[in-house]
Amino acid sequence: MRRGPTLRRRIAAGAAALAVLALLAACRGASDQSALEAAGPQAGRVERLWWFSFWTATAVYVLTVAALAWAAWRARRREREGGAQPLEDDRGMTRGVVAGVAATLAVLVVFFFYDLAVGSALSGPPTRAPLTIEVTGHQWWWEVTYADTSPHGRFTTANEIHVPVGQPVLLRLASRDVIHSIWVPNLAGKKDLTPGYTQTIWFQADTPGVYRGQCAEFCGHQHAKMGLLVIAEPPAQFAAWAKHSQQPAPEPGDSVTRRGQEVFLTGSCALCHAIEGTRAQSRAGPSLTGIGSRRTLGAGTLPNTRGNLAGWIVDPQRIKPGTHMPPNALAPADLDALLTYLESLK
Amino acid sequence: MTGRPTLRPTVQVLAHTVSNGMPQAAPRPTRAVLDVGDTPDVVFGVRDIMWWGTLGFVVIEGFTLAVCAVSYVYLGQNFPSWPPPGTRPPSVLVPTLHVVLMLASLPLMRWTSKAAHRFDVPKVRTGLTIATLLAAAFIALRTIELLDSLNVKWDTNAYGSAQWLVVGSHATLIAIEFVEVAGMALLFWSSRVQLKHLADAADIVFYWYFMVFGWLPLYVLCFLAPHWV
Amino acid sequence: MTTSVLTTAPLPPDHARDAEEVAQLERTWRARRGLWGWLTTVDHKSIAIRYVATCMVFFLLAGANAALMRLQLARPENTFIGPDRYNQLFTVHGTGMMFLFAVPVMTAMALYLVPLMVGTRDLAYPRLNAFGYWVFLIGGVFLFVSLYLNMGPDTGWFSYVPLAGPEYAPGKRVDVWAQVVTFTEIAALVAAVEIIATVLKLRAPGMSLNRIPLYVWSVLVIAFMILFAMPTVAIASTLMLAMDRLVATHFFNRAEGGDPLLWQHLFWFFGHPEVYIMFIPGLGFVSAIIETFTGRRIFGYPVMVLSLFVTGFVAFGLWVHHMFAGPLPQLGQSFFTAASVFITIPTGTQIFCWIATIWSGRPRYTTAMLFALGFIVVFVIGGVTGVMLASVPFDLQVHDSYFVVAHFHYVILGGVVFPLFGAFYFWFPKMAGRMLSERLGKWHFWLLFIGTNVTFFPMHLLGLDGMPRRVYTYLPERGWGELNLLATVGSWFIAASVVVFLVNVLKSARGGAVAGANPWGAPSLEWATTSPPPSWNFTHTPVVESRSPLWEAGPAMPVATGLRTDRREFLVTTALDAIPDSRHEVPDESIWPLIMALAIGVTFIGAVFTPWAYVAGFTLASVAFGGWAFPRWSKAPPPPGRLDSSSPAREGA
Amino acid sequence: MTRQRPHAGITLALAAGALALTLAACQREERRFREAAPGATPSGSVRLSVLQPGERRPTARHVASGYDENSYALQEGQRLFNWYNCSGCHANGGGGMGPPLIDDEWIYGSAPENIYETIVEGRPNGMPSWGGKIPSYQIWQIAAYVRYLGGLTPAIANPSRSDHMMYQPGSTALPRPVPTEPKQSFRPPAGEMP
Repeated sequence: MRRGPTLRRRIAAGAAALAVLALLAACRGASDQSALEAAGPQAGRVERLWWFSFWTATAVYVLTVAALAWAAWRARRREREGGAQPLEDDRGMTRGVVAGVAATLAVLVVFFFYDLAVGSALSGPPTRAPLTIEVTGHQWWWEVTYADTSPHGRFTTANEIHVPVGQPVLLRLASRDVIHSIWVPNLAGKKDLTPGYTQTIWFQADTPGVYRGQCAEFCGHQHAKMGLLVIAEPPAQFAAWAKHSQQPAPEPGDSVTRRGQEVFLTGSCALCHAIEGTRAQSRAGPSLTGIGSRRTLGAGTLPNTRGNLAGWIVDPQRIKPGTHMPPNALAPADLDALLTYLESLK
Repeated sequence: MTGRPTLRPTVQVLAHTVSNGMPQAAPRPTRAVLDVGDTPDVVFGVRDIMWWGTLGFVVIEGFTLAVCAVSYVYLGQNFPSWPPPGTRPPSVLVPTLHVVLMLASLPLMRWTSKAAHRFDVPKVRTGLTIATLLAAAFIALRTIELLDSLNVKWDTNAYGSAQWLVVGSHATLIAIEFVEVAGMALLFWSSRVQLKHLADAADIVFYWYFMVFGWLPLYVLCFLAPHWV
Repeated sequence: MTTSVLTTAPLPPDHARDAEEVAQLERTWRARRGLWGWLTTVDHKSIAIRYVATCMVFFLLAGANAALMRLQLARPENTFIGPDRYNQLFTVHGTGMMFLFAVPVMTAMALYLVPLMVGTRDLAYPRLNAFGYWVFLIGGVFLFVSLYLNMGPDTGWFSYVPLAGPEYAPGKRVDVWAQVVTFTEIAALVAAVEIIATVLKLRAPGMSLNRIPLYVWSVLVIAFMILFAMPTVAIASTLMLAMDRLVATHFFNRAEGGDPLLWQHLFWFFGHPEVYIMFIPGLGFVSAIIETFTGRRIFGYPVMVLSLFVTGFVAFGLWVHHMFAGPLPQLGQSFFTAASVFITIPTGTQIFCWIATIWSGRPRYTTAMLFALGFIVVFVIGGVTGVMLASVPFDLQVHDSYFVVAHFHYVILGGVVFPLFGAFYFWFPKMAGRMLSERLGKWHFWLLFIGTNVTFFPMHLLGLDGMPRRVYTYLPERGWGELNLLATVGSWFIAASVVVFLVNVLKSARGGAVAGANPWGAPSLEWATTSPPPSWNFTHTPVVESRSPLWEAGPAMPVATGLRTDRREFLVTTALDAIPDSRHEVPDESIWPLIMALAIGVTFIGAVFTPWAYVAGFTLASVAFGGWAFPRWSKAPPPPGRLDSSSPAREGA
Repeated sequence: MTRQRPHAGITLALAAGALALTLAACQREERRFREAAPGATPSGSVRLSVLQPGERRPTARHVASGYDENSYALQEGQRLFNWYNCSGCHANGGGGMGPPLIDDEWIYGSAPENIYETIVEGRPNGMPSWGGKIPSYQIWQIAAYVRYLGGLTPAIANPSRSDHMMYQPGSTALPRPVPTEPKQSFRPPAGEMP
């Protein structure tokens, strides 16, 4: 009598759980920011570790719940068969519990040593002189400096890290203000950028592509919109990009562009932003050298289009409330010229 | 919440059954098997429930001081020298005097505690009164230590902050002990003192020991170690 | 196990003598009526019920924060709540749930249950207990009032410096956080001292260590943990963070030799054990419930007790696994990994013992039992993801992502909320004298069970797909919209389940079936007295002869006589074997604990604004201490000479 | 129970206190990200010279700024003071090429409007005009911070120390001279203003 509804309920619950799992499988996020779409050896090792843990954990979980269900079912059957009183402790129960604990221990030991193996494989870069990039966290953007080449070949960009495919890259992490954490899940785990400390993290991208990362340590108002892109490109393409990035910004070619540069240098912009080759050298905000060729604006927030750039300049507080960039009430002609100038900075 | 009339059972069961898992409506009848009327009602030390409370707070405060000391050492690792260049090391004269006075107070406190165990109220009264004066002297000495002997302010650098943290935390112990000793001395001068207060007086002595012995390593850490490192 | 069902009448008690004694106890222990009585009571039961109710109010408020956050996250680029408000919401949600709900509700339940379960009249220090409650209340109200004044802390429940330091967190918001922590730490420490002294010294005669109920063991373990965990965060918040902000000390200023990592060490040295402090009592609830509803003792009692202690001990060796992404030497990390992995063993052992108990018992599926089983089903998911997070490489991938959010909500809902609700269904009859509705209870359970899984399971996947924690919004092209919407829908189930529970409580408190002394046929001592118990708990102190006294004592409970009834008095026994040792006079009602708490309130709320509050507060507290500790005028002064030398007290050697 | 009046009195007092607290807290703790700043808004056109051309801008006088009591504004002012390199001349308030700001000497007045005007218009002997470069709400924030440096803002909203080396021992730790009546020792005649 009482068994029917319970059983039906259980079947319904099981079906619901399956449906939920199926739904989950269908609702995956974008693949360019996922730990389950590894694009390099670091994330790849961790992904394999994850799948190992996932299946082990699933097995452990299913077995535990099954044991619980079995115990309840056994107790009920014994009761139906006339066992009016609970059983006394016996050796069988002790054996069962000991077996369970031993199995748990065995699984944990295997997991522990597998984990240590993965950890030591990831602990240091395989080459002595990997490409070194300094990444400095700011509220709420990333300063990226390529330090590896000759002293005058040092250059700074923001919110985009270009790396050559198939080559280990070492990031030197620092922070200018609060603690941030860099996390590009397709490539590697995260590391904190702690003020007063320098940490390093290394990774390697094996597949060309654009991978997105985000700040993972709560850092204030715009923690949610502190993204960055890692652009993995073939070595030749990367070398060309680096060579181009070492050059100062091109001089304005026409009158509109020139007017735009004047607006930039005499208005608010130059108080915070730098453009190499001009007298704008402030480091308060991201360097805008090469802004025209960047893919995003506002630290991975908007696609870099002329319209978005205009919207960002005029009212960044609507897009990232609390960001340190103030609104700029520019006359339409000035804004237009400024946009043209910025877009020319390829 | 007064004694309730017997509640009606709601589940149809045999009242007062003793089988496992059977509901029972009314408390079971009782049979007396033990008489505790002849146990004492004033006891000392581990037998005294108040002593356990004191012990609890001694553990909490002792651990607090230990964590402060660990933080002090942790911050010390950030400096090439301790105290950092440009900061004078603490002077040791007053702190040493303080420590000597603290140690000298111990026989008196032991005497007070023994008097309490012997239910000797006048002696406990004397002991507590002298202890109050001593605690007041400790407060004065600690004030001089903080303001003068340390030779550093809390906002000068992390060294100064750490010094104030450790010395200041222990200062709150002295302040608390002063309030307790003074209150207890007042009580012993008043007509309302009861037998059980002798056990409380003994507990205060216990806390006093903690205050003194807890300070010794911190004294070495804060006032002597900066001269050695 | 005794199986005899005696049909003969029990030994005839001496009714006349008992009635007289009860009348005398009533005169001595009677609680005063009215507002004054409410403010001055020291009865552990009324204070604990108040405590639990207060915690549940904070649970509702912090839960409302969560519901608002879920609404904001239901779709990408939602503009329902901006970052400033959102940051306050999640900070107060975390702070409220951890400091004002999960830990205090567990200690509050213990403050109700422990004296009853060990068979004594009250907690060891009744006035201190009242003080602890008032301090807690002031701190909790302060937090939520601050939130509604737009002064709510906004740097996360972990308040990492430098973000929470003076330069990056302007105003008084973080100061509020630091002082709220202080209030709750004081309350928790007070409760811990109460529990330790009560369990060690006030157990009923005969309740030797091997007869202590598992639940009492579990709260004893967390009481010891509180002693060593809470001071650490109190130092970090009150003596360092608040001082950095208020008087410009340099504990966390790297430029002057301070260290932001010091904060992380101190915070997590507290923060990790905190998780175990929350859920170890949950294990105790589950043991008590399973024991009662399978009708047999928990299998493997010594192993269960050992597991609790091992868990409590190892919990202090895990804190660094919250800092794997930080600048730490690699060397020590595998130690913390090992500790984090193998702490699973004791909890796993307990789960296996429960399964064995069910296997060999006669399970009755009441609502309380459902919650106990739901605990296993939900909690184990949090447990296995917890093992994964112990791995440094994997943790670095999902640390501070929604995977972790999913993990610890499974742990906390599974390990705290499910057992807690189970405990409510189990002990509500004792507290209120009436049963909760089982029908509504089952609705409550299933809604909560579905809600928990629908809300938090998708978050695992969101975390693996790169969604970080503590974000007020996310971009549409991230593809996180559907799963977030699903989670939001799940949160409505949880909200509905809580509403059902509230309705159940309100309805049943008035109209529920009358419970009787022991409606579940449970084995432990709290069921040996009436429901609700009188303010003196037991007319005669029970004497314990086995681990499940109500199942094995026979038709009449063995009791001890001889406690005075003309003054408040309880029996003190030895710590190991619970042999009667002395009688202790218990203080009666007093307003001074409240005044003392107000003095503490003035101190720490004032200290948000000025350091002089400490001076003023210490003075006020000293006065309150005097009022608290001084005997009343009304007490007749002792006869002269009574105190002198010739001792009337019977002192042992 | 019998004493209704005291209860009512206490309730009233509590309510009044809570209200006052509410207002104070809201004003102090609000984070205003986008706002039309009070007073003059610099014109939309970018000026291509440091010098102020043409007619005077509308003054900001008689506008209550509301920034002085707001801790977020003070903190933002502190940040901008460094970002816009005010320290270059005023050296964290201590003075250098420009006048010190932590004393109670105010050449052009200490009211928020005066400071605002000084920043927008510039002053002879080196203080450039920042109007048209810095948005007006940020100027108000800087003005509030400058007033903090001079000890004119309410202590409850003031920023505490920064995470750098200390320029002066603990900004909030030690009592600082708080001028009750700001002196206006020297004010150039209007004609001298550029």
